[in-house]
Amino acid sequence: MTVINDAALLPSPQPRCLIDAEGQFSGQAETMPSDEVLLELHRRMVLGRRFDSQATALTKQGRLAVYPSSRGQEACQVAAVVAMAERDWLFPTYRDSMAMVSRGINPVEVLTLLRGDWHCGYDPYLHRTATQCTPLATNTLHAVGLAHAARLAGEDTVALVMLGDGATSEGDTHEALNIAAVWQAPVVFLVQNNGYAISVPLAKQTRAARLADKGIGYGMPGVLIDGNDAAIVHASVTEAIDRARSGGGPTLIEALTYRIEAHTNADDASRYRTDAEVAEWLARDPIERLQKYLQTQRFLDEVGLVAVRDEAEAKAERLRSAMNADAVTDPADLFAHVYAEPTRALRRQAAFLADELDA
Amino acid sequence: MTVINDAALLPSPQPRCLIDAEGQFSGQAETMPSDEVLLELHRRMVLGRRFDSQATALTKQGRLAVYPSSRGQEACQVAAVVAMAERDWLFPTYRDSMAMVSRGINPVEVLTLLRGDWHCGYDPYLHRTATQCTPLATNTLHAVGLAHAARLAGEDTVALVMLGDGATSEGDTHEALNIAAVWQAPVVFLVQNNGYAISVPLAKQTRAARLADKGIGYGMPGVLIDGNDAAIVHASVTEAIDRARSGGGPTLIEALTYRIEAHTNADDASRYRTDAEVAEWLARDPIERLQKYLQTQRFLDEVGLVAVRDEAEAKAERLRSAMNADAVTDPADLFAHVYAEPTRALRRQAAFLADELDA
Amino acid sequence: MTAIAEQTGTLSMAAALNRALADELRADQRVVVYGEDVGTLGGVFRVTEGLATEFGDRRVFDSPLAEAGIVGTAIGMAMHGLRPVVEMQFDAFAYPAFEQITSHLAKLHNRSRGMITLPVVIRVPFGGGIGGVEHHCDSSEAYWVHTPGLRVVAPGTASDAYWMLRQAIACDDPVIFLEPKRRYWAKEEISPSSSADFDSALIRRAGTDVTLIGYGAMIGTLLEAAEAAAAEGISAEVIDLRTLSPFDDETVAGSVRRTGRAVVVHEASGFAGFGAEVVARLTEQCFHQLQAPIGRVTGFDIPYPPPMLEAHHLPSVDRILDAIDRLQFDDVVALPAGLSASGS
Amino acid sequence: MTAIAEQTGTLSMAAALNRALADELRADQRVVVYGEDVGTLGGVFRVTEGLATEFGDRRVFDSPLAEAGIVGTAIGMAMHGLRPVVEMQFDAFAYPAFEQITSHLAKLHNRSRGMITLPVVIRVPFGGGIGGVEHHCDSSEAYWVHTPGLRVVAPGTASDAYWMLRQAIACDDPVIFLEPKRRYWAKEEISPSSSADFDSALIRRAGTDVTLIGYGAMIGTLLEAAEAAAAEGISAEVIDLRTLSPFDDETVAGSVRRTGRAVVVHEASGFAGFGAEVVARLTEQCFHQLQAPIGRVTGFDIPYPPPMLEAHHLPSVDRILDAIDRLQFDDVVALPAGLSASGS
Ligand SMILES: Cc1ncc(C[n+]2csc(CCOP(=O)(O)OP(=O)(O)O)c2C)c(N)n1
Ligand SMILES: Cc1ncc(C[n+]2csc(CCOP(=O)(O)OP(=O)(O)O)c2C)c(N)n1
Ligand SMILES: [Mg+2]
Ligand SMILES: [Mg+2]
Repeated sequence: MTVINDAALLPSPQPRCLIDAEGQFSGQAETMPSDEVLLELHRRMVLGRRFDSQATALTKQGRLAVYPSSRGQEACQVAAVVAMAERDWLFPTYRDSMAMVSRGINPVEVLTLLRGDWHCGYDPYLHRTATQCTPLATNTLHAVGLAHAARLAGEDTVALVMLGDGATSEGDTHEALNIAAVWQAPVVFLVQNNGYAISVPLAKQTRAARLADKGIGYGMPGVLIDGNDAAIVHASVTEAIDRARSGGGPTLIEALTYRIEAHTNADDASRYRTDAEVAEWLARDPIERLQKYLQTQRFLDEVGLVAVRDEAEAKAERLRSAMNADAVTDPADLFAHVYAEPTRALRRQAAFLADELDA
Repeated sequence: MTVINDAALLPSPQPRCLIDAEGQFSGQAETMPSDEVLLELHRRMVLGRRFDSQATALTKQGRLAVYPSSRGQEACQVAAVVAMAERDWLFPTYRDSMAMVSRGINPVEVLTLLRGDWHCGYDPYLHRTATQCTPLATNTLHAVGLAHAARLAGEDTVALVMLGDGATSEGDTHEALNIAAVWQAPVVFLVQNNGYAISVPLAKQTRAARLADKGIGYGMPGVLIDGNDAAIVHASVTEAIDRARSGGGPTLIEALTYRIEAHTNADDASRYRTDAEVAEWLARDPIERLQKYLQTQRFLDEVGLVAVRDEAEAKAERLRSAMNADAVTDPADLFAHVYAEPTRALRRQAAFLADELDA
Repeated sequence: MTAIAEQTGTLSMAAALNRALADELRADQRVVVYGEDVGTLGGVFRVTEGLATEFGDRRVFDSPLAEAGIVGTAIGMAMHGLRPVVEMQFDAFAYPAFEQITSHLAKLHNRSRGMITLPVVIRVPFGGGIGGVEHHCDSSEAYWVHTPGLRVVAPGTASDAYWMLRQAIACDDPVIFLEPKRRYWAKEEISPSSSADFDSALIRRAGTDVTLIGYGAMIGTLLEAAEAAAAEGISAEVIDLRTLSPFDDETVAGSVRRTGRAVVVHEASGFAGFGAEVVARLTEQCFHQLQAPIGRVTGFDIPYPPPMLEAHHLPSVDRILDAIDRLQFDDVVALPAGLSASGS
Repeated sequence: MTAIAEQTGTLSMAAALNRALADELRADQRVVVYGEDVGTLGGVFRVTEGLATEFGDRRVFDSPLAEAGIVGTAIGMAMHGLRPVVEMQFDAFAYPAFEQITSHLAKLHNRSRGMITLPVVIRVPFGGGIGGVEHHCDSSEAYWVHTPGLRVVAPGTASDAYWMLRQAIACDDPVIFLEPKRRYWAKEEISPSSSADFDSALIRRAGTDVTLIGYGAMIGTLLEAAEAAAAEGISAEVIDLRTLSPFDDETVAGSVRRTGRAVVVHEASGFAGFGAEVVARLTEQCFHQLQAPIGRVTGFDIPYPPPMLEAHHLPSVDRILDAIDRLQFDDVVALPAGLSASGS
């Protein structure tokens, strides 16, 4: 076991940041992503937010069983995905629809779980994206196992797993961080600390000054960043992925952000937080700030902006019409894939249901 | 939530120590326990070790189903108990027999679980000592709950829970540390890091430079001590208990020690560790070093030493004869306390067995 | 344990549970209520609404997000004399607490020769039928009933929800309290006193030809089925088990001995589900009065379906009627191998 | 899958399992073996002895002490094409992994519409009879069999242990592989090929009057009981289930239809134990051939007893014979209410 320089594992006391809420550059130039990347981050965040508002609208129209919006968390979800290579694996939660859309998964397939026609709408292998995880923190262990297996196979694949601040309280998160560190598995743990677990604020979730302080206890670097700054998210995730890829082991990243909407459409956020608090965070909007920066730097002009917005509208329109068509479901799916080969009992049960439906 | 000064939560890079392996004083005078306490620690360690060797002998004679020796860990087990007040609660594991004997529990009752006549031989409330815990790390949560309840009741009771280095890898330990910190529960987590979880060395258990580094991630002080120095164990546990009692919240203490015997009588330690390693640790013997110190300080003379050894022999003799009498068991106990009131089904089952035994 | 005036009148099951918690918090200082989102929010189903405000955050509070932690700390609190009532937000989210529940909560009273008593109530919103996505609609009772030391109960009406929750909190045994989610909003009359003691099943409708046995959300379905059967000239007795463990043999076997026929119904998968125990013990006890093998109408042996398909999975009035029809009222023929009501 | 020469001959069950792991590690590069103490130590029961040395610590290794972690990472490894064989050191220590097993390992293949396949084998030394202290002797099969998506198997002989473990590793479904601890050291002949396919129960002894049904460590007890029954003039057929889920209705119901009588035996508590499902489905399938209610001989409905008392808990030859006697061979009388073989 190589000796570890402890100090290096502690996060910066203040969140690392490259572009502040005013859209001003603030940080070290060398870690700044390229202009192309910044433009792409902006574009995908605009697309992501439009997708998100469309999904919320569809919920109101009863087209989705439930939708956990991630409005406000665009920087985390988009920049993390942009920093990943195609061969890397993403382990998202129910909250991470924007990340998945940004990963290139068909928006309708992203919403399948939430529309309720099946538990997963896409091919995890096609997009190297695991099924959306609902049992909190459980996917952290899957990410560690997959990353370790990839390493054993001699691949340089990295797994990035997303989890929330609340999920860090679960035992599985602890076991995943510990095992990843012991095995030096190529995993990046990205905690989107949006301040709440449904109604429970961070102060009731942890006593630690920062969640990234947990890294040192596993012998892994803990990194604290401004989760509404797409530039620093991209830079830190890239850094962590590079380290993991080159055999440097896992990293714990805590990204400070905020969920602008309620936990889901079924939740009433006014019961546990103030409008003033929401307003504060609206002022730190991840898209606004990057846009300001790109405009002052003259990387983005009105034409470019309009183009992005039009693209977002067009995609939202396609999603709307796709989702307005009723989902096609097949009761036979219930029995298929419970086992690799349906058992006799399941074949009988499938036949029983088929008869019932014919009758 | 009061702001936390992070640095203060990190342990010293080197284990704190008051009396080194050569029996020399090394540390800050002000934290040194009184001479009386040191003498008592020495006495109880001698008694504890003799109890332990007696239990091992009884196992060889088939009087115990299994025995996990804690020889070598006397300083941790005895000093922690001496530092506790009577009103405090101890949450031991299967490994902590010496701590329990030191707590005043009848040695025969301590061994009931391991002899196999019942799961617990003593009254937990009489000694404010929970049942010996076998499912690793699960007792950490019980300690947090009990301590929090005591605090809610306005008592100043503190709970001290013992766990091993291996148990720190379990999710329950994480949840207990986190909840204790959030609730500021009066709990002391004493990790007896004896270097192994059965055959698995610490390096395969954690990547952290020290287990005490986990404290900061919960916003709780992490303390690293020489677990073979009864003086520092007493001093640090006293400090942690005082902090907890006065509302200062929980503490994580990592005590570096070593298990001289195999994991249990059923284990063959030669499969996973060298005699040289054992010899190294024998040279850091917790009793030897304190004895040397007390003798050079003239607190302990030959007479006192002989007195302690005689007491130990006498107690061992009593234990031997008590354990040589066959245990009395009653099959009716099987049904007695499954529920507060036996159910009809259990009464039928008890009757069924009674009939069978009469037949 | 007496009801206070306002308890009479109609309440939704969620409101009845809320009332029961309030009454116990008021009646017994040792009661504490905690879990995820039960404090400020009042629970995702609003069952704990207003309790934190009324009783303060030392008695009703939000815990960190850790189910093993919630149950494990409840064990410690109970060791110190409190009577914790904790919530697992949905069935499947009780699974992280499985070790604490089976190895400690269920066994510690026995392991300590009765010296430690753990009056802990674990509230679990259970079952489906609400269009919930995966992991939100499990029926986990089979896991708990097989664990000695636990009491497992499931109210089927708002009135039972009120009275049984109070009985559960007053009980010195650990209780898994299964709340049928889809009944949360159904308004019903709350009776001024408990319909039965905590250990008893209840005959919800008297009948002579067949005994329909269920619990929780199935009670409504069974009563509908009995109504429909009556129209077909079959008199069905409906038994609400209320307590799954311990099991009320007297009431249930008594009914089956009279009717000679029975159908057991639950949402959970049939294979090794609780219905198997009901069939097995009733067959042992009533074999010579049985005119036909006891039928089972259960969920299929599959993971709980997505919202759009769950209707196919859940026991329906029609399936229950079909199961009754298969009870050989006309003439005696053997069932084809391995074809029970659910085809399991 | 073919046996290599040395496999024939007598081996203890532990050695047979060790051989099976070695042969699969050799035959399939995708197989990895890990868990607590399985590497350097070779497992507390020595089942993995020598494997780390032979196959290297990239394929056979010690994991940190975390059962949810072991199963959770196995799921991830399987997603990447490996075939992990993990060990839970004792039954009760699989409970921390309960959520990973029920919510993911069992369901992910279905949830992903078959796109994710999880060929994970979880080895669990199960049952008692070895004088183990609390938590070391549980029989947890009832928890697993009720979970759709899992296969649950339990060999009763060293030869089946060898062949079934190889079949389990080759199987694309997740398998809970229950190893009867107390048979670990019994030496038996390893047959040169598997006695039956992975989905089948086996008639261990042919008989005509009654069918004795069991699995794991009970097989030895059942064969003894059959021998003793023969002395009393009763011809007992002994069925070794081998696979608990899926269940082999054809073999078992076939036997019971012939004999008209049956006794199901397991160590686990009777209430809602696996025996209940066996009784229920056999009664459904063989009702009109049954001469008496199917008996159950099981552990009592109590936490597993301490070593000095476990003998009272475990099914014995005498209890099985008594249960056979209660099957009304002479004349037909009803059982007193709620009195099954174990009195449960
Ligand atoms: C094991 C488990 N327990 C409880 C829940 C119910 N639940 C769903 S989301 C949620 C809050 C999660 O908060 P956080 O981890 O911060 O993620 P966020 O929703 O804020 O993105 C809870 C308690 C769950 N899904 N899984
Ligand atoms: C949940 C759980 N998993 C596995 C075991 C089996 N087991 C008993 S002791 C032990 C090693 C514990 O090591 P450590 O925590 O360092 O304590 P030590 O024995 O060294 O005192 C293991 C794996 C257990 N008792 N509980
Ligand atoms: Mg959150
Ligand atoms: Mg250790």
